[in-house]
Amino acid sequence: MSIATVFEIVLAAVVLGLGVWTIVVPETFSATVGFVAYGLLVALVWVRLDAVDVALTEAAIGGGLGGVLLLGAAARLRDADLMAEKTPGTLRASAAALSVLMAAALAGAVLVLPDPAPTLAPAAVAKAGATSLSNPVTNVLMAFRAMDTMLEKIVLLLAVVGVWSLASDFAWGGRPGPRHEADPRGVLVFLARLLPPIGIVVGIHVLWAGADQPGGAFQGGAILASMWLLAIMTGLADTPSVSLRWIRLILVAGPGLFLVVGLVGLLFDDAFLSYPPALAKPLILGIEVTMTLTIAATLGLLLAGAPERSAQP
Amino acid sequence: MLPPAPALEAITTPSGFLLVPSIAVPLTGVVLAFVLGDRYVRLVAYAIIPLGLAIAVTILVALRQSAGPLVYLLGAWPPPLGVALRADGVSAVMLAATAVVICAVAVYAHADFKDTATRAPFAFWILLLAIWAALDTIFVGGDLFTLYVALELLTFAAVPLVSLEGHPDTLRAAIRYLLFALLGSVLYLLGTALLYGGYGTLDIALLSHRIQAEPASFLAAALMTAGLLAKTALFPLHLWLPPAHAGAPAAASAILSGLVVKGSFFIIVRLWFKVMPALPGLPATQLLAALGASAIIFGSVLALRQQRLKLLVAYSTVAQLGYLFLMFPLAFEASGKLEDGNALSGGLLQAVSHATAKAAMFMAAGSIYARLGHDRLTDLHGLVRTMPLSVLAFALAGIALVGVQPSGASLAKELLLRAAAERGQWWWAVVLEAGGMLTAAYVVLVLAHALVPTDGRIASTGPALHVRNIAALVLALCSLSLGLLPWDSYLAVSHGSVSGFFAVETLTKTLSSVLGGVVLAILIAPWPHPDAYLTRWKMVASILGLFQRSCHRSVGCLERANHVLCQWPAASMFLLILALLFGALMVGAHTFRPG
Amino acid sequence: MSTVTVFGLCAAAVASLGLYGLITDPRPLRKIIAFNLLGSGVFLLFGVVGRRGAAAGIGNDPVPQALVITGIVVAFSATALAIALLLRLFQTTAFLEPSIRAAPGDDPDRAAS
Amino acid sequence: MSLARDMMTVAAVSAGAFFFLAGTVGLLRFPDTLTRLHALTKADNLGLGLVVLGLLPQAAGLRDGLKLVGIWLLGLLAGATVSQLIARAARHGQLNR
Repeated sequence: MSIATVFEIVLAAVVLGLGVWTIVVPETFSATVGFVAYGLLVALVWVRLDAVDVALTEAAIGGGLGGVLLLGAAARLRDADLMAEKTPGTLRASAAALSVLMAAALAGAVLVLPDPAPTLAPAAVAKAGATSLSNPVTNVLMAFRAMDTMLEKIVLLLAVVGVWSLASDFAWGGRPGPRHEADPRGVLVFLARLLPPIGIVVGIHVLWAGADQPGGAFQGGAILASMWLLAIMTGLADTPSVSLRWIRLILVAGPGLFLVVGLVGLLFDDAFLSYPPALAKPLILGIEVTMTLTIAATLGLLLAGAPERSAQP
Repeated sequence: MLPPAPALEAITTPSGFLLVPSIAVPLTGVVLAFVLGDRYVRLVAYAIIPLGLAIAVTILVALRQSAGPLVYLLGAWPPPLGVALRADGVSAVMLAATAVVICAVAVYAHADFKDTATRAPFAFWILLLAIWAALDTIFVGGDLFTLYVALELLTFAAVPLVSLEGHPDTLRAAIRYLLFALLGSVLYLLGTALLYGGYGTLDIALLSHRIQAEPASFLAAALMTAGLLAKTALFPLHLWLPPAHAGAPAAASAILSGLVVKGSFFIIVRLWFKVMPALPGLPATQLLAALGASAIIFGSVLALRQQRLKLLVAYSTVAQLGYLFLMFPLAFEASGKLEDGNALSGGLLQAVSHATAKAAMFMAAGSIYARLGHDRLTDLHGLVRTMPLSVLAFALAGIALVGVQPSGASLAKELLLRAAAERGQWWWAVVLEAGGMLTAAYVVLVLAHALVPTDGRIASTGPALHVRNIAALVLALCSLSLGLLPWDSYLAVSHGSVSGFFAVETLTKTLSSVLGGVVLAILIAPWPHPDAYLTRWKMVASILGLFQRSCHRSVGCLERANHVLCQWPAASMFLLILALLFGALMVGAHTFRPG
Repeated sequence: MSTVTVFGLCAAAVASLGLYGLITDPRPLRKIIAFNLLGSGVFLLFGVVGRRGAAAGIGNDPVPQALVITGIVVAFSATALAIALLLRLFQTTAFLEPSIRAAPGDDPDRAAS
Repeated sequence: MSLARDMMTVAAVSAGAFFFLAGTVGLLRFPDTLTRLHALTKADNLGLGLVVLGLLPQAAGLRDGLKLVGIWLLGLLAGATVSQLIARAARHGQLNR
């Protein structure tokens, strides 16, 4: 057994252990902390699986922003836990038995998958010339399966609509989430002044690198969103009220541009969502830049929550 | 060696481009409505909806003139790397039905969701358009992962509609709906991962050529089916449906009950008939239909026991969804495959006629609620004098659901009965007839309450809106006349054998199911009921009372069982059990195949 | 044991852990966390499938990678929507039943120790 | 030359790993929030610094090296901020024990 395999087994065991802890620990707050740690380690697993793009996404969105979301909810819901009754032991035992059965079936099915495995990697590499981007994952996301990516942007937009629809009637059109205040001379405010310039540069770099190396709109957008959130949480910035035209424009810019480019392709080129080879790279990068902005704003607003305060302070 | 895919599937057909706007136009509406915001959302919706209807009609026409299905390769990338859109007759019918129901709902919702700067209209119109886009993607999507994203789009659009009123009860219903739907879609996604691992593609046409009877594909089929059943709320996975559909505003309920549950149902049909017709085997189809039969019994009986009209209609949806699954064993050919034929056409017709009729029912119920400020069944006496049009719309929709000629349901029933006779599976014919009787029972129950004369007039709190009633009426009439349409260019329907209208035989059949329904309604429903009118025949009343008591006892058992099934742990465990059961049955059918 | 086997087993186990939590835990927030765990297991399975399909100089088939990235974003949106619903429910019911209070000692630091 | 580089890497990364281990043990074993923080920040900053130091000779070029140093600095910044916040919360008695 090589050192790499031993490392992988240890990593898998720790990941599993954290997963178990997340499920069984009685306090919800601890479970969220466990989940964040789990998310960071899973990002390592993705690196071991040679999927660095996914590792970045998992770390930024799965573990990072998802963790912030869960932690915030756990803090606000702290007393709600007390209302729940415990599931009876027999039910838990049978659920455990079923889950184990399911795990066995899944593991069995994965282990007997055919060899050599079918793959689209050669096809994706062969067609990469059409877009002149050399990151195959970006190619799949932006060209070959652009439809899924566009629909998923609409999913994000609908999540925003869904979250906003939970506002109480008097707060409609107001600012999402509570107003945060922090000691202006405190260390958090210091961080919030120091970090965003760096974070924004890193976010843009990750977006830009996405054309040829791991990275892209999601990962860059998540970093930008976290910078914005830092400013919001320290009170340096406030969430914009949801009735503002510009914030709505930013939120739909990504899917909107995608749709427009798609329709232009339908009218003047081969097909919906096709790019003329000469313009493919600038077009895709243009969509990606817009999408990064949209993703950053969407993720930030999803974390901020439903409108709670009227627009005037 | 894998057999090559047929050449026809891999190129864009001449009118294939029509499939793009069927998705892109509602999506454009979503984006525009979001940007323009509060004051213009309804305007945007009213601009988009006729356009969408026109596209659906154009697709119907184009498909009639085209030799095979319409195919469109997105970005001109052929599968497996790219994603294709495909529309056959079945898709076209569903597209058109969706467009019609959305139009009617939009007219109905005109007054409820006015252009004012409040959140409800903003959310409602955007979500309506989003549901439309998601459904159209499901109907024409040719790739299992695109279908997954579309399913999630559908869920994300449907859940906020449930909680639009913002009461704690509706919020609870929405959370439960969201979590159960997410569980379902994760299982579906798990299935797609296994399929990709096995065959290197998620394209439906390519998969259908490559798929083999292997452990991974069995498990994938079982997981995906179970997950989709959870989203369709087939018994015993219906825990989320009644509170969600009864709690939403009426216009939203019409969409949720009429259309949204059909999305996941349609993917099951695609999966079983298109992707893996040879995989399920007869036992699995029988299990599916058995669940459907239980849904009919539980849903109908519980509908009869409800005190509120909207809950009654919601439980009726549980029952009618069961109806949709009776076609699976009937479509199982001697070749060991599920094949297009009378059974599939019957099932889809059922889906379409339920979509229209149920939407109309919810609209009528919503009008009643809006006018009276409540929907307690026992306080609806004399309603027919106050709101004749709403009661008429409800009655027509009910008649269409029961399957009175020439409704779509009657044609569907006819086709299914014929398939049952061909296959020699008489027991499903019995279920079909009993189902009609049970449907008749709760329709009669509501109508009886509405028609009972009272001394006092019903106090109405809300305004009377004729537009609403007309929308509901049109939809109900639509459902009632579906049997007259020329289906044969889209579905496999052989017209000649459909018996003529108003023949003595069909009349007696209809009459007998309605009479049976009346008896069931008297026996099962908890109303303080026409006993009063029977005092002249004391003997009859006492015998009736005897039957009634024994009926109530068994119904009580049913209700308790339902209560247990509607607990979260029980329902989610049933989901897993069903997945494992489907897997085992499929494996068993292939292991012990004769010869 | 190869990378694929180790992480394939890990993915199956994580997914079923998520299933167990989602079924048995009565607290909605814990259900949401369990759902995230379940989703993460499914994504890992995709990753394993992609890793098996390493070819043409790419260590992991790009198509499953792209699917997972889309899936992660969808799962995040689902979490956000579910939590917003939950917070709103908590607000409305807390308003109705002011008697619900935090118990002493229910505290993050104690929880972490 | 490359042997010397590898040896430096092994030595520095091992030392870094040791500090991480010590910090983690401290986190688990120390009695209260402040001592735990003490164990964590000291060990983590030093541990991360040593790991980065060990990786520097392996970096492909100046840009990669600068990125590594950047990671260390960002780690320091985040660690320092968070421990400040936790310590302040502990002093104000928002955390018990």
